[in-house]
Amino acid sequence: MSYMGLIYSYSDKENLRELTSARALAALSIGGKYRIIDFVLSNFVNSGIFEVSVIARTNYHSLIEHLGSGAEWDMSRKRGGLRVLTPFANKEATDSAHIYRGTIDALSNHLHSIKKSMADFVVLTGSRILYTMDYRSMIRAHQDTDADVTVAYTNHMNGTCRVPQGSPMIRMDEHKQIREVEIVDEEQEERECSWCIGVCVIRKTLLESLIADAMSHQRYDLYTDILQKLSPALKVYGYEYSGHLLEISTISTYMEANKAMLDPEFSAKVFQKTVYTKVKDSVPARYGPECYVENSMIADGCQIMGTVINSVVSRGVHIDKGAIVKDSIIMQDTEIMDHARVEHAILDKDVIIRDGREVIGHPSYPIVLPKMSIV
Amino acid sequence: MSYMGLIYSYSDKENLRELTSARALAALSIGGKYRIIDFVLSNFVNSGIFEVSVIARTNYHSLIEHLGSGAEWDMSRKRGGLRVLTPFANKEATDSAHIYRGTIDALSNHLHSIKKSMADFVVLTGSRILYTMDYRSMIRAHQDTDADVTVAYTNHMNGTCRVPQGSPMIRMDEHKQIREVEIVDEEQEERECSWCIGVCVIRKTLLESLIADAMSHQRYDLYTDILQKLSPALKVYGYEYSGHLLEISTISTYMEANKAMLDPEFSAKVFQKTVYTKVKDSVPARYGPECYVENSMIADGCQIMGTVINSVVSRGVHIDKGAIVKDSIIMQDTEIMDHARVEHAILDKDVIIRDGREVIGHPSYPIVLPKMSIV
Amino acid sequence: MSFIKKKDMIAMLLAGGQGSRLGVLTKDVAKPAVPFGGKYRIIDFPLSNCINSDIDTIGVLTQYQPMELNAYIGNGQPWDLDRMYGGARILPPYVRGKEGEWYKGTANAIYQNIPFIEQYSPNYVIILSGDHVYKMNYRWMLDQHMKKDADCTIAVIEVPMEEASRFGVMNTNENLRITEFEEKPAIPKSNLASMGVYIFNWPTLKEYLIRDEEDPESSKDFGKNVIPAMLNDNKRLYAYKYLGYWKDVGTIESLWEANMDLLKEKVSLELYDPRWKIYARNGNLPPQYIGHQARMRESHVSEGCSIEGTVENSIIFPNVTIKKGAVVRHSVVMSSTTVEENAEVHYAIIAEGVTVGAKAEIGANPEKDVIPAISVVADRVNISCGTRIDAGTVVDRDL
Amino acid sequence: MSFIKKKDMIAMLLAGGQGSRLGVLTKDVAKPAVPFGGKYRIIDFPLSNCINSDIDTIGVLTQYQPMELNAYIGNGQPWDLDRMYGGARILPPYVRGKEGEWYKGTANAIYQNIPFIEQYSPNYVIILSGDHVYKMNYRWMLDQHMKKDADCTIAVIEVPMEEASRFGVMNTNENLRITEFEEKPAIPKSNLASMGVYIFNWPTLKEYLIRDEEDPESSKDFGKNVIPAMLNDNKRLYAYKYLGYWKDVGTIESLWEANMDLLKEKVSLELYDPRWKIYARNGNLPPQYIGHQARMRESHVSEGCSIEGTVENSIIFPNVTIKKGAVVRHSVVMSSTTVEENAEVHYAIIAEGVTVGAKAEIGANPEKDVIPAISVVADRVNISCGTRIDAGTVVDRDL
Repeated sequence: MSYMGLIYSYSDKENLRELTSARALAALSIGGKYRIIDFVLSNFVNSGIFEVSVIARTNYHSLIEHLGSGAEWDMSRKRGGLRVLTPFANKEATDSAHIYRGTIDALSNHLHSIKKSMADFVVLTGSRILYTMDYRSMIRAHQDTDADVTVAYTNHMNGTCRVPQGSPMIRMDEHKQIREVEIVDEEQEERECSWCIGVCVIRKTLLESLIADAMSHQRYDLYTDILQKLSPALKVYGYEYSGHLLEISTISTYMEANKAMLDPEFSAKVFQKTVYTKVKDSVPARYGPECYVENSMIADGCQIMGTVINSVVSRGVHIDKGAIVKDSIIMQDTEIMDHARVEHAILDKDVIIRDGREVIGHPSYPIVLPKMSIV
Repeated sequence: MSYMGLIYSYSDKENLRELTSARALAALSIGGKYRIIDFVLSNFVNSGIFEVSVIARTNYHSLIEHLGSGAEWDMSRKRGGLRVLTPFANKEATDSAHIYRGTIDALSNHLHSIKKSMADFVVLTGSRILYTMDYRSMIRAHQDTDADVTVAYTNHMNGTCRVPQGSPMIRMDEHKQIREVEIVDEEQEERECSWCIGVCVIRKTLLESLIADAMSHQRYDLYTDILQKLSPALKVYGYEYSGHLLEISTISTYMEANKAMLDPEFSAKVFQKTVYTKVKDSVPARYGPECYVENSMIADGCQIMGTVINSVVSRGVHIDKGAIVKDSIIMQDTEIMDHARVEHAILDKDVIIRDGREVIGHPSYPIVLPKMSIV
Repeated sequence: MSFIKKKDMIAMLLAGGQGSRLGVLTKDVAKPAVPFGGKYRIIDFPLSNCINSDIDTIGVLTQYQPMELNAYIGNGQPWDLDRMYGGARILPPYVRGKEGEWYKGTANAIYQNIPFIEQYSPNYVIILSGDHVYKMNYRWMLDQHMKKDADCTIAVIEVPMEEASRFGVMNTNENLRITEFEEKPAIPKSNLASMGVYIFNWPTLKEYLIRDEEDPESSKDFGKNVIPAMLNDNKRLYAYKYLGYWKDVGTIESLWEANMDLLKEKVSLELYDPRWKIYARNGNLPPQYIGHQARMRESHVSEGCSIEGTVENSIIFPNVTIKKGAVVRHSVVMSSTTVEENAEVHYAIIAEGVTVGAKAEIGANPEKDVIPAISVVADRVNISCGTRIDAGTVVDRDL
Repeated sequence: MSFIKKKDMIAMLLAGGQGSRLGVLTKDVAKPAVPFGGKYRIIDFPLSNCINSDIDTIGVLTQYQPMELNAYIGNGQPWDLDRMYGGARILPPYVRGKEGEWYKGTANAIYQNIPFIEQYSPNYVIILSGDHVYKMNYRWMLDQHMKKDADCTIAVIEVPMEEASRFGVMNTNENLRITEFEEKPAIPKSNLASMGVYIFNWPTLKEYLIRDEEDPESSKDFGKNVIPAMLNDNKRLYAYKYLGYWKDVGTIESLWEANMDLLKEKVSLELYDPRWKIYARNGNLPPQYIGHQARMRESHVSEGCSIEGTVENSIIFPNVTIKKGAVVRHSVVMSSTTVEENAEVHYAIIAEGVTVGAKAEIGANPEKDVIPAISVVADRVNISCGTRIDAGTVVDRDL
């Protein structure tokens, strides 16, 4: 038995403002040294699955740049390995967000490539909800129940009963066969509710025929058009995931997700298995004679001369003397110069905050500074 | 001193009908087991240049697929290595051929990536004209003359005086400094004429400023807008290339180029240095009990049961019993079934010619069957 | 901080064999590096079997003439074994403590590399040899091993009863449990011959290796010492019946035969299987060129060849030149050899880089179906124009 | 058919050193594998120098405890040395002919690997050792070598005259041509000390290696035999003056000092240079977490660390945990070590995987600018709660 992974590198359900206007969601920085896709890819690596295709939609430059040859995930291979599937140029799309009419349409665009794989089963996952899963257990459950499709669900979000917007809620019978799928577009609090985290397992040949079939019936979305409408005809089973979750669809959930990693207990869960990312060969972080650092994550290559509190600081960031960074996310190679002040802000890559300048947001509405901004 | 290569994977001056409608020129099969880009890339490998960016325009799927991680060219590297530069999605292009307004516009689209490189010099090359060159000699000439730009030219095409259409013709002074550039859009016979083969060397910092400058003056093409117009201001020198050439811009020149390789003497020149390509791990070619093969190139993985004369047969092709293939190019994994007949034809990948069918073109107008055709 | 990851099963490939029965063909290379089948070397088979069986960590134990193998395996990339963790790793013997120790036997070779194996803390270790040509899914063997809850599983192949005495023979009960192991028995009780492929539970094997090492009487060999010791202790040893093609290409005749087997209409060893590719290091050569007067018959020809003469029932390796009027029949011609005009080669193995001069004749060209003794020409030998070499002759210097 | 390509210059890295003056730190690893600078090992320096100097083929000669180095170097990918042709290749000694031979000296080590070098038919071979911390562009040295039309160029560094007698000393004329080479002279005539970095024209070196091997009197050493023999024959030997930072981290004190050098305001060995990165194998750890009560001062801290205590003037390797109230000052703490609550570590080198129990005290905390003797705690030692360890003590077992 062999398996392949398919990762959607984008989500229709995110609004991350400037952060994803020029990059795919999956290429967004998180946790100081990672990109979102690192967590998903590492799930595959740690499950022994080394054949993964990443479905790109638009603005996949930084994604391609980050993934490179796939060597960092040990996926630079002749058999299988990592590949990015870019949309065919002749797609008749007017605006870029509608290049694919749905998750299934995206697959149909790459049917040829999917067919060429020798894998028996496909693990499909999104990149808006992050989790740590050994897909082998899920595949085993899939085989044990002899299901057509197995969908991962959870009953709670890190102990809360928040259901992220657009997450399909499901009702199952006592054998965990899914009887009903409901999709609610807004975020909600829902007690005793099972909702899908965006992972499913399916036999590749079945996926191929579902795609062909769906396209001829103009069904473009996996959850709404196939699982919801066809669940009576197909044997769709649920597979419970009860671990931690990180959901990234808005600026505030993005901020939350980063801050969650500052909790050593939560962080231990997130990093219980190795998370691989692109190696930058930076030097260890350097702390100066007058720095002050409290409850923060600091990545390699940083120079901390000033103060950092409750923040996540990515690789190669310089925080100069007297500068203060609080409750913020600072992305790669950004420089906060002497006595500058940054609070409740998200600073994208290569931003420069000049001497003494202040960038201060509000907890409820963090300021976002796009790539290469100079303040 | 370090160097980087930039390869244009397309040409505005080609008309290869169905052969390049769904793939970049650089991804076109040639010589039985190669793609055009293999020859250009191998020039870089053999010149010890392992940092190469390939500029893609449209339909770059097969190119990306072929290049993979770059490992086959030993370019799967952390420092430098091979990368494909795809156009940014937000280019305001109406039709795909006009994504870039010229060779310089294409570079400006990727200026950020060019700037990031640590190379001192850039070697720019197209993929419509193939040659075997050690770029190090050209770079040495460039440094010796203290030129701003050095352009490779030739005085003859494999001994003939054909000048391929659109090739800039140049006039130089006695020091080889270029004084005039003339571009003629049609192919012509021209005695004692020096014309450019599409290769130039330039200091990276100069290239960067030329790009910035050109864009603000709406100069989009390297030869017409920069070298032609600025040659009085810049020190542009010629560098003579006197080796073999293969030019591929029409179906008939494509046919010629393939057939040229059947001449052992010419072929020895083409393969004097190793040409690297994607390894397919196919088995040796198998010859059956009743085959007849004459003056043909046969790639690995072929099964030859029938007759092959004056043809180039790519990897994994089956030519069944009694089938006859004459004066043709047969691409990868195509099958010519029992007693079928193929003459003066170009059969793309995965074509099937059924039992006894005939596909017969004329020397002056070879038939082209697109990918996956079934006759 | 460890830079190594746990692996379920790793392979240890004994590639130290001198292959002395191959004579001049193994003068400068170990047996696993001997070329086979037009583009392969013998070691390509176990290496490809491993990667196709999803075993990505292989210790290659070399001893005799390791440089050629070392260069051939290189970074492992051709077999997809260039892995961040694991991959193919050459393991020559090394200095421990004050004095060096060479591998004393197959078991000692593994014993010396216990630290290498321990790095991956595998549950299972599969021991392979680099001497045989076969395609085998080691995972299926592991499945049986796990199902039987075995301590050790030994792959066996049924051989004709009369030949069984040349092999290590397993006597099993009806459940395939091994009751007795006899090394080359005079009167074999079974026809299940060991293929030299063993799966062990690593903790058990480790224990026996250490114990065997301490025994001064032991010859430190799996077949002679470790397996009998385990049987003696009533450990659970099972045979795994392999049904495919398997050939020990240990002699000139068997090497020639195995090559000829590939040419048969009904091929017993199918190399053309996209799901089970046999990988090999590639020489980056252009496609072969078949000239104006060539005559090709039932042959396999590799890249970079230039054929102007006649090739019949032969296996031609890469970069071979066969000139006008030359004839090659029922032969194996290895890389970069040139057969000059009007030379003839019949029933021969011609090694790499040989020149067969014009009008030279090698071997006999008998009536059909009579196979004469095989002639052999060693690496880089020049046979001058018009020389005649009889059938069965081994040429190891210029003539 | 050869699978190897010609290379202009290849490197041979002598990584066999036991580094016995480093005591417990080299009990289980060779000196080149000793950790340095927060995330590196000593061997990262010559390896990174090579790749940054565009030398992509490196034979790494191991002897003593090669497994750790073997696992660390792996496929060479972290140094961009996972090449189809060339790359980093571990070269332990191997069997030739009937009996095995171990490396008898530095020259013999290269002699035994002549076939490896010959595969690449290089014009030049650079001999390096895995014992020093420095950044050097070997191309510049090659440029001088070529300009001087030298047979051999030896990199030298100026040392204080009074220390010169500890080194191999070059006496040169005004053109840098070496007139005399003295190994540890009592009264040195020059202060140009050999760095153990040699560039040779390969054909010349090969000739001398073969000649040296045949000399039963020779101790098969570059400094003692090969260089003097070449000088004797009036070959063209030149010194190449290296002006940067170079440190033999061969003792506990020098290792500690070299680490502390990195913390100086004006750093003598700048590791942060995007054009000359020092590469190292990466442990895939998350960023470091600095807790609520941490106090950080003039220190370098690596990935995966969790710091809740005080860290001053120290180099902290990956995955180190420093708990509440603990204090680490003027120390080097290697990977995966834990310093429990309220423990104190002063002027110490703590090796990998150590546990310093709560309230334990290691080393002295003297007045400023007085450097006490450095304490050392060996790999995986547990120091129990409240234990006091005096300055300069070496702890190699649980206390």
